[in-house]
Amino acid sequence: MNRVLPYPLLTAALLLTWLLLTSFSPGQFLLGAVIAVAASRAMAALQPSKPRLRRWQFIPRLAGIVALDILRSNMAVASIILGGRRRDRVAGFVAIPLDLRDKTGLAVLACIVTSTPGTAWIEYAHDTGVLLIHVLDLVDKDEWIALIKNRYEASLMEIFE
Amino acid sequence: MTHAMDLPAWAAVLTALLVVLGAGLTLLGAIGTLQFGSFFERVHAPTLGTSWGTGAIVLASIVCFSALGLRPVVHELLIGVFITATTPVTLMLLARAALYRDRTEGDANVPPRSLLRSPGGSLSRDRSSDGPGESPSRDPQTPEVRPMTPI
Amino acid sequence: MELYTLLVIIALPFVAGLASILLPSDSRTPATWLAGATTAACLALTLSLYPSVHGGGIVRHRLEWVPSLGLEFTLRMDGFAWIFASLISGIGFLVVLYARYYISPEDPVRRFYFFFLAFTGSMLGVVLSGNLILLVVFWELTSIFSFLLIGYWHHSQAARDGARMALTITAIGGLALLAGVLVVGHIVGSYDLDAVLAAGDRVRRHDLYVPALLLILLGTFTKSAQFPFHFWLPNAMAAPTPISAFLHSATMVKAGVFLMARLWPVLSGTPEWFVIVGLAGMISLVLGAYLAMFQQDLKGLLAYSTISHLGLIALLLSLGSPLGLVAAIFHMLNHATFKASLFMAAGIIDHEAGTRDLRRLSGLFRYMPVTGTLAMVASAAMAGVPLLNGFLSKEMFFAEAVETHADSWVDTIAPYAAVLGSALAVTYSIRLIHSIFLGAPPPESFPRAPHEPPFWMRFPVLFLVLACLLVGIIPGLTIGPFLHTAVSSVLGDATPEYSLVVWHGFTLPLAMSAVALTAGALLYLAAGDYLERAEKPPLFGRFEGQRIFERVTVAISWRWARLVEDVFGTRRLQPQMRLLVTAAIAAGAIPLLASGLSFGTSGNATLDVAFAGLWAVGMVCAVGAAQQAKFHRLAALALLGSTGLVTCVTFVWLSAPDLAVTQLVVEIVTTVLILLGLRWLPKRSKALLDPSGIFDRMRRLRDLALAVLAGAGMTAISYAIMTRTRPDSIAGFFVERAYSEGGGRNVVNVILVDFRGFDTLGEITVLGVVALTVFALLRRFRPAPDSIERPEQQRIQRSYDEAEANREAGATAAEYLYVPSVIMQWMFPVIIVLAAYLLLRGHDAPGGGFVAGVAMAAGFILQYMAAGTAWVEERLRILPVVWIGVGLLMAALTGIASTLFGDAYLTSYFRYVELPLIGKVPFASATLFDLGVFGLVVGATVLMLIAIAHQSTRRLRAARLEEEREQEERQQWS
Amino acid sequence: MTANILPWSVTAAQIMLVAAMGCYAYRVVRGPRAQDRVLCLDAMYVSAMLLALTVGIRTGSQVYFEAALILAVLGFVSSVALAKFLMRGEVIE
Amino acid sequence: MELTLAIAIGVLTGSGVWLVLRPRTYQLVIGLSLLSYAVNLFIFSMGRLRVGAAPLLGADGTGNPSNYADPVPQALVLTAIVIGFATTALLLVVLLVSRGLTGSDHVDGRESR
Amino acid sequence: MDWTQHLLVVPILLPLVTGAALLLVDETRHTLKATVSLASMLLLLGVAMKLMGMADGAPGGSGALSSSYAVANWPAPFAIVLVLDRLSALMLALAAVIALASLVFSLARWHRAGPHFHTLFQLLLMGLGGAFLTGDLFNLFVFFEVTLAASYGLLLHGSGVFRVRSGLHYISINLAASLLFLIGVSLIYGVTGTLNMADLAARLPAIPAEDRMLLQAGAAVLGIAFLVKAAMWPLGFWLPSAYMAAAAPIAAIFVVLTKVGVYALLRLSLLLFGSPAGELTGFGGTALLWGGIATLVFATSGVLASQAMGRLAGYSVLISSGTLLAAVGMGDATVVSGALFYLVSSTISTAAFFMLIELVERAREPGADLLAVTLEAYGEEGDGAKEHEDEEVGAAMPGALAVLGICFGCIALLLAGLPPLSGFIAKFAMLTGMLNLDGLGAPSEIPVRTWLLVALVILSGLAALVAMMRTGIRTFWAPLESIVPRVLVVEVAPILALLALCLAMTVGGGAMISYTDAAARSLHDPASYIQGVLGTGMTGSNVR
Ligand code: NA
Ligand code: NA
Repeated sequence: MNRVLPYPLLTAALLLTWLLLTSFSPGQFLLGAVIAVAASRAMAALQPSKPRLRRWQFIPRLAGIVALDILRSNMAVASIILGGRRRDRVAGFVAIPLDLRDKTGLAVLACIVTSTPGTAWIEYAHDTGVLLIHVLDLVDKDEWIALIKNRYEASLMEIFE
Repeated sequence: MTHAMDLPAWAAVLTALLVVLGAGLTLLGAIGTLQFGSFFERVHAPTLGTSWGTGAIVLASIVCFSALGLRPVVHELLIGVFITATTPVTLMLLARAALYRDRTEGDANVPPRSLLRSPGGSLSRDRSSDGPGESPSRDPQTPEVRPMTPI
Repeated sequence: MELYTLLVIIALPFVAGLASILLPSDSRTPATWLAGATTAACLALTLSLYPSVHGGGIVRHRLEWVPSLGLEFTLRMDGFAWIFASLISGIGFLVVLYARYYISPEDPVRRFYFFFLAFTGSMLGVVLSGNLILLVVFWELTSIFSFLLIGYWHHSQAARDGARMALTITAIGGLALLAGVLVVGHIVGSYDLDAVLAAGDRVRRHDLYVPALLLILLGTFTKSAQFPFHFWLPNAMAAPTPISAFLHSATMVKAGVFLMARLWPVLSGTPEWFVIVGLAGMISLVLGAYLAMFQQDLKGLLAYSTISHLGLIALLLSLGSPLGLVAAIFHMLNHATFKASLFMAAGIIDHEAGTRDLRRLSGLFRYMPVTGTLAMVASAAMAGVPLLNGFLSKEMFFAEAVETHADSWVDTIAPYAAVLGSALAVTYSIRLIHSIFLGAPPPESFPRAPHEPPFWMRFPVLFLVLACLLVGIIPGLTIGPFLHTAVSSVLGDATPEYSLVVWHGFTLPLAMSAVALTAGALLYLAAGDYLERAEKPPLFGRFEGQRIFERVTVAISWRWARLVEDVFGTRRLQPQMRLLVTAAIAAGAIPLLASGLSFGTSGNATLDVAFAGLWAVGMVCAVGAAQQAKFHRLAALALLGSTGLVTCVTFVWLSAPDLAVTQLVVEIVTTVLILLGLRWLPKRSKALLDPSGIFDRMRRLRDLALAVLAGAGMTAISYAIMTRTRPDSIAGFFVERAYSEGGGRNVVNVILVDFRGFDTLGEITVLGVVALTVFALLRRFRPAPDSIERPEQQRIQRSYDEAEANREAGATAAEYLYVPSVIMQWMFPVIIVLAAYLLLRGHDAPGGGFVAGVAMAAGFILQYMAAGTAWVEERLRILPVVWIGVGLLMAALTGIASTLFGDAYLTSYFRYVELPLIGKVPFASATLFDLGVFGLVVGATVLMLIAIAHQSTRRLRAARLEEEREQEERQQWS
Repeated sequence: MTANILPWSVTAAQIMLVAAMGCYAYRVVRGPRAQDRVLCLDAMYVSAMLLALTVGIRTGSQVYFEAALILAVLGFVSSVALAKFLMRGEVIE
Repeated sequence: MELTLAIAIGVLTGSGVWLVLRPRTYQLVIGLSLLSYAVNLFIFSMGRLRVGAAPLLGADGTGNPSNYADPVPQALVLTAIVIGFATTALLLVVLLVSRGLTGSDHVDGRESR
Repeated sequence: MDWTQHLLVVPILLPLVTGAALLLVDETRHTLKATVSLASMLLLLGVAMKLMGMADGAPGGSGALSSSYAVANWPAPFAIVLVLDRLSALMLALAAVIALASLVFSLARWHRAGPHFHTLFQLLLMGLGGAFLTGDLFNLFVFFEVTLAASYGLLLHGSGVFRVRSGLHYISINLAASLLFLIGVSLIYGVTGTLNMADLAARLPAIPAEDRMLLQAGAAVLGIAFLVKAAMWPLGFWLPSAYMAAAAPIAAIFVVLTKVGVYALLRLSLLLFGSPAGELTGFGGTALLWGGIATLVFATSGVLASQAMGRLAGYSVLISSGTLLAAVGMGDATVVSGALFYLVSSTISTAAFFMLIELVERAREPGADLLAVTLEAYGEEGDGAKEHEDEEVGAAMPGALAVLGICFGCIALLLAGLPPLSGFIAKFAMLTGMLNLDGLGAPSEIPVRTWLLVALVILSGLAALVAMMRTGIRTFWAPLESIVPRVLVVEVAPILALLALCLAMTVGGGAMISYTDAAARSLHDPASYIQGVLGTGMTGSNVR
């Protein structure tokens, strides 16, 4: 199984992509399956670190949280831009020591941080596990550390580790 | 725009709202890039467009075509997914490059390398040092214009 | 039988010449036999035709060559041609006999006889041509083979120079002759000699007569070494003496006067002919004789004498009187006889005494009395002494010179010039005899001990001298009938009464002869010693033709040519680009300005604000790119990308989704490509920052003006088209049949893979070829010294790693890419699926093989960027060249399949296939074609990108080797 | 009113998106940092993608979906290359 | 719309022409790329401009040609894009090799004067 | 469908398939690659000859078109059609002959000088075949590009500073020219709505007056693109350097490339602006004539000013171009017939020249050129040298050098247009045509420009002779210590074969001229071409 379907979840996702792109018909299912298997085997050739998805049922919850957070941040940043330089706003860097080590988890965290307006992923040292982010409107750095660690890192560690 | 007639009113209104919302957010982000004084601030601005700016317009498209075709059309979601997945790559690399450049030039406003090497280090404030008045010589193409101070 | 005789006469020398090349290299005797037999055969064949030409008959042989152009291989022998053919082959035979003893065994004999025989054949061709173009062909051949003969001893600078000069002059003449003949052909409407000879009146009355005359005379004068083209002839004396004897007596130079006589009925008799030919002849006559007196080289003396005698013949021809022509032809024969014998005698002297220098030769008579006697007789003939043939023709010459032919000053001075020239001829003839044979032997001995040559070497001289005597004494019995045949063949009914006898009574010509003889002898008595010592002729000493010729040729063919090349040409790219742009603007503008451009009214007149804004952005980016490209390469690249993006949106906007996607993927790959190259470009240097002077600013202004003009032109034209109504176009056909007959809903894609699949086949070939070229070029790439070093960023980032003890090299780089590379790798399968989607949907939706291929390639590139070349290539073996080959074959062979069914190449098949479970599936053979496209594009794009990317690793390898070597050296020295 | 709301709003959205592109273009032209240029180029790709989607809505046609999809999936490749060039001085090592 | 595009074509052409007359190889590459855009748009414009009329046939596959944008210029532009891409790549590599061999990025391989 | 019909596509497909298949053969298997390549080339030559026979045997006399072939089986004005007539068959055969010679020559060493030589070479031929056969304007562009792309690769084959530098110029200029090509073609499409040449010609007379200047502008811009390829002054300065830089067999096949530009000009100017074109008749002819004259003047100077043999050969190509352009510009069937003969003859001889140059220069030291030419041209040799040289009388010439010398001499005659080789017939045919536009014997006024052209054609030959003589004497006669060149049979044989062909063209001049006469006459009869493409053949019958 492992040699034929090295990444079953990936294959499924790709097949879903294919079906979304074309149509949900038996023919497309067959064709999409063939292509998805081929693509995952190509991926296997590259041998990236295999993610261990332990509890994928947490994913929708995280997604919902993130979507809402992003929406809130959107408004916040929009108001900053609309407000111009009237309000005294301080931007700054925050260093966050992370416990998450899974590469894929980190990548997802990067997506979350980046997609959230107002925070930017700047630098991550994988030997020490320290993440440097830039915050547009920095009031309290500990609040940010707590936000990242409790709200996202914890969920991600549940999913990936 | 012949098809606009075919659209149910609720869908038309919803689509219109979403489209304007997405475009507005994107425009705001773009204005942000003009407004913000430093690169690290400017990094934040386009994410308005890549997050809900994209999201709203993708939703608008889904609503519009689903209503037109009378069956759910959701493949636009893929666009949202891929935008979310790919945007960070560029931003991470750019931020890293900017950080590296500032550090080599001895800019005190960016945290030093040592910060990450020792967990729980201090952080510094960004005082918008690189405003638009700066010379364009900070492109890596002209390193000889500004002498390097290797660490 | 008689017909083929002419052909054999011409062909035999060429065939024999080629045969002589095939002989073994040491075959002097066989080659001589071959050449001798050939010339003898030619002579015999010619003689055998005498009965046919005797009574004014003409032998013709006509072969078709290029009939539509009036070029026929027509051979034509009349009396005149007959006598010349006899002369050529007869003297040719004697020269072969002579050369047998003259040419040394060390010389390349085969080459000698090949050139000689070919030259003989060409010369026979000149006299036997019945078509003027054919005559020109043989004429040029004589130039070429005489060039080779003169340059026979090519290790000698003199031979090379002489040959070069002879060919240059005679080739100029030959080409002029060609032009002249073309004009004559235009006038007459035929190049056939008979037709031309019959059209004399028409030619002379024609507006183009003078140009034709000038051109033809340019040809004959150069060939016959007439003033002012005489100077090549003395330089041609670097040829072996048998060659000189042949070229300068009976052949080469005679071709010129032969042709003047041949065309005499057509061209002569006009004032132009009289003045030009007469003047040139007269000057050549006197000047040649004058210069001959002062020569210290025996062959030089004979050469100038030849010029003089040719001048005499030309003067005779110029007169336009039939008797003049008779005299001219007669003197041609006489001159050939005595001059050939004199050249051969000169060769014997040179051969036996080892020198030809008149100052070093003296008293030779006692060593070689027989040769001496013969030379004396021949000289006497040359001087025009009675009882020798030269006397007879000279008498005729005097007789004609005193006649009045045209009332002009040339006519008036002709007799005086004639006497003067003859007197000088007497002087140099006496000098020749006296200086060589008489007096005491020189104090220092000759280079070789002189003695009589072998009998057979002397025989040709003897034979010719006897001929001089016989003709001189009994002309009527010897040459008379033949001369008459020749003359009457030229003149026809106009042949005059003339008598060939030694004694005409006391006449004015006799008196002139006497005066010339006496004056010449007295002149020698008075100035003989001076002549012996003179370094250069006085008066005309500085008039050195050779020097002038060299100067002129260097000026025209070298300095002027270089000047023209420099002024009107360039080897720099910028001016070429500027010219190209200017030409294009002019080409587009001239028709528009000439007729006035009008705009139409069709099209969407409303202003779309968003679209206008989009292009405001696009134009800012384009101008920005233009402005930044010099100093901010990366900025320019980003701006170029932005412009491309705007273009891409435009395609979306204006109903061209296929273009949009294609533009987009190409845009992406191009950006990566240029970025890959950016690393190897030099740092910008301060020195280039500012355009320095006013000229630079002017130049920039001019370029700006060109740019604005080009832009304005494109705007005007495109606007004019866009506002016009669409013409009835071929597009409708495609839209109507794309689905019903092509099996695809995406009309553009159906056009690409079916309707115009041939274009696509070519287009992907271009891509494949370019990829292969890039690959080949980069295999030999070596970076400039200043880009071998690692980029600055990498050096600094490495220094971080080196600063910390427990960090290995490259850790910082790895850290930077730690998270981004994860996402980049996860995108790989996604891109594969996307590529598959684009490929398979292409026939019905935007996409297709090309886009899919580039997308796939982008996926590969992403992996290279994420993890580096080595890492990827450890895991993926891509083999791009195989992809290219297979893709191309697939695309090509899909099309070939249809030919097996009898249909045209690339005919596509399309049907729905009913599959269980799946249902109706469209199947078009064009999809297979598109698959080929896909394969090729993946291969080509990856090959190009990877080839450039590989340079970095090669550079690293090279740098490492360099470091190691340096270290070794350091160790060695320490 | 509802019949017109969609055309008008889509037109307005397009104008806004184009204005956004204009802002980004300003940064691509002026910098000041090379990073700014690349950042804004990347943002322009997204805006262009959104523009493609609005064209699709405006014309009621799905045929522009592929263009938007490719922009979304591959648009980042060139910006990544530019960013990596800035970071490492070389795109592929 | 027509005027906008016409002016855009002109500006792209002008920028491109300006660059191809410059002495640096890099300017040449960028210039030729800009010219390619200009020419592609020009070819495209020869089919006249249509909004919302992409030449993709409906489900039944029949079409009235007047309802669709002219597909022929689009096909031509596609070919031109591909060929332009190939030749740009080639020119780029040649200029790299030239730079490597001559040490200069001048179009003549050496600085003028 | 008659199988011979398929032969029309073979000159394109055969090289394509061979080239693609050779990519799958390992680079180290030189012999296999060479064998396949050579076999394919022989086959191609055979097909080209057969096509020439088919074209010449066309029914219905001079004007009729041999055959056309609708690729992908779509009817003529809509899809791409291949058209065979005497001209295209002649060009194909010429290309095949030169290609075969070059290929054989390259087998001595060049085909191993870089990767994928045979593929590039085959694909170049594919491009040439397509360019000569296609009847579609845009398809012509595509095949031009195939040809050019392959030529870029081949020009750079073997790399090196000079090659790369002149390659950069060559590529840049041709890229710019390709853009002009596109502008021209699309503009023509925008006005007329068609790309098929015959259809275009048929539609031209009906173009409304207010659109005519746009069409003219398009045609003129297109013409500029062709003129760049044909290297007309002042658009052809890239040529001498590029051809000089290319490896010998490459330069030889490149000689055909300039003729593609001439071919396109000839084909299109006579088809589109021939007699039935109404207001547009004769468009551009004057420009071609004067451009050709300017090219001739410049190239003549260039030939004289050249020191290196390669550059001399390059300028000879320019002379040939200038002559042909001017002849095309005269627009007369007799002149064009002569020009076609000249085209073949000059192409063969220059190609042979390029190959010979390598063999000759192999034996010479670098720098000898410069020294010798300055010395001899300025007559500055010392007398001492003269004396010394005189003693070396009669040294035997080594056999190889003699063969090379003979070849050189023949080429000099060909370039100069001197008898007995075909160069003379070619020039004579052109000149006699120019002077007798209405046929030999028909009285006609000869304008000054014709005289000028006649003079230039003759003088350019003289210049070639002078330059060749200077070079030849320096190379073969001057007693510089020359090493006996090491020459292989595969290198000399193609040169000799090409020269033999020239000799054959002299002897068989009549047959050849009657072929070119017929070709020229049919070029001047566009109506039959149009009818042949649009009206008859397999195109009409096979519409699905
Ligand atoms: Na963010
Ligand atoms: Na003496």
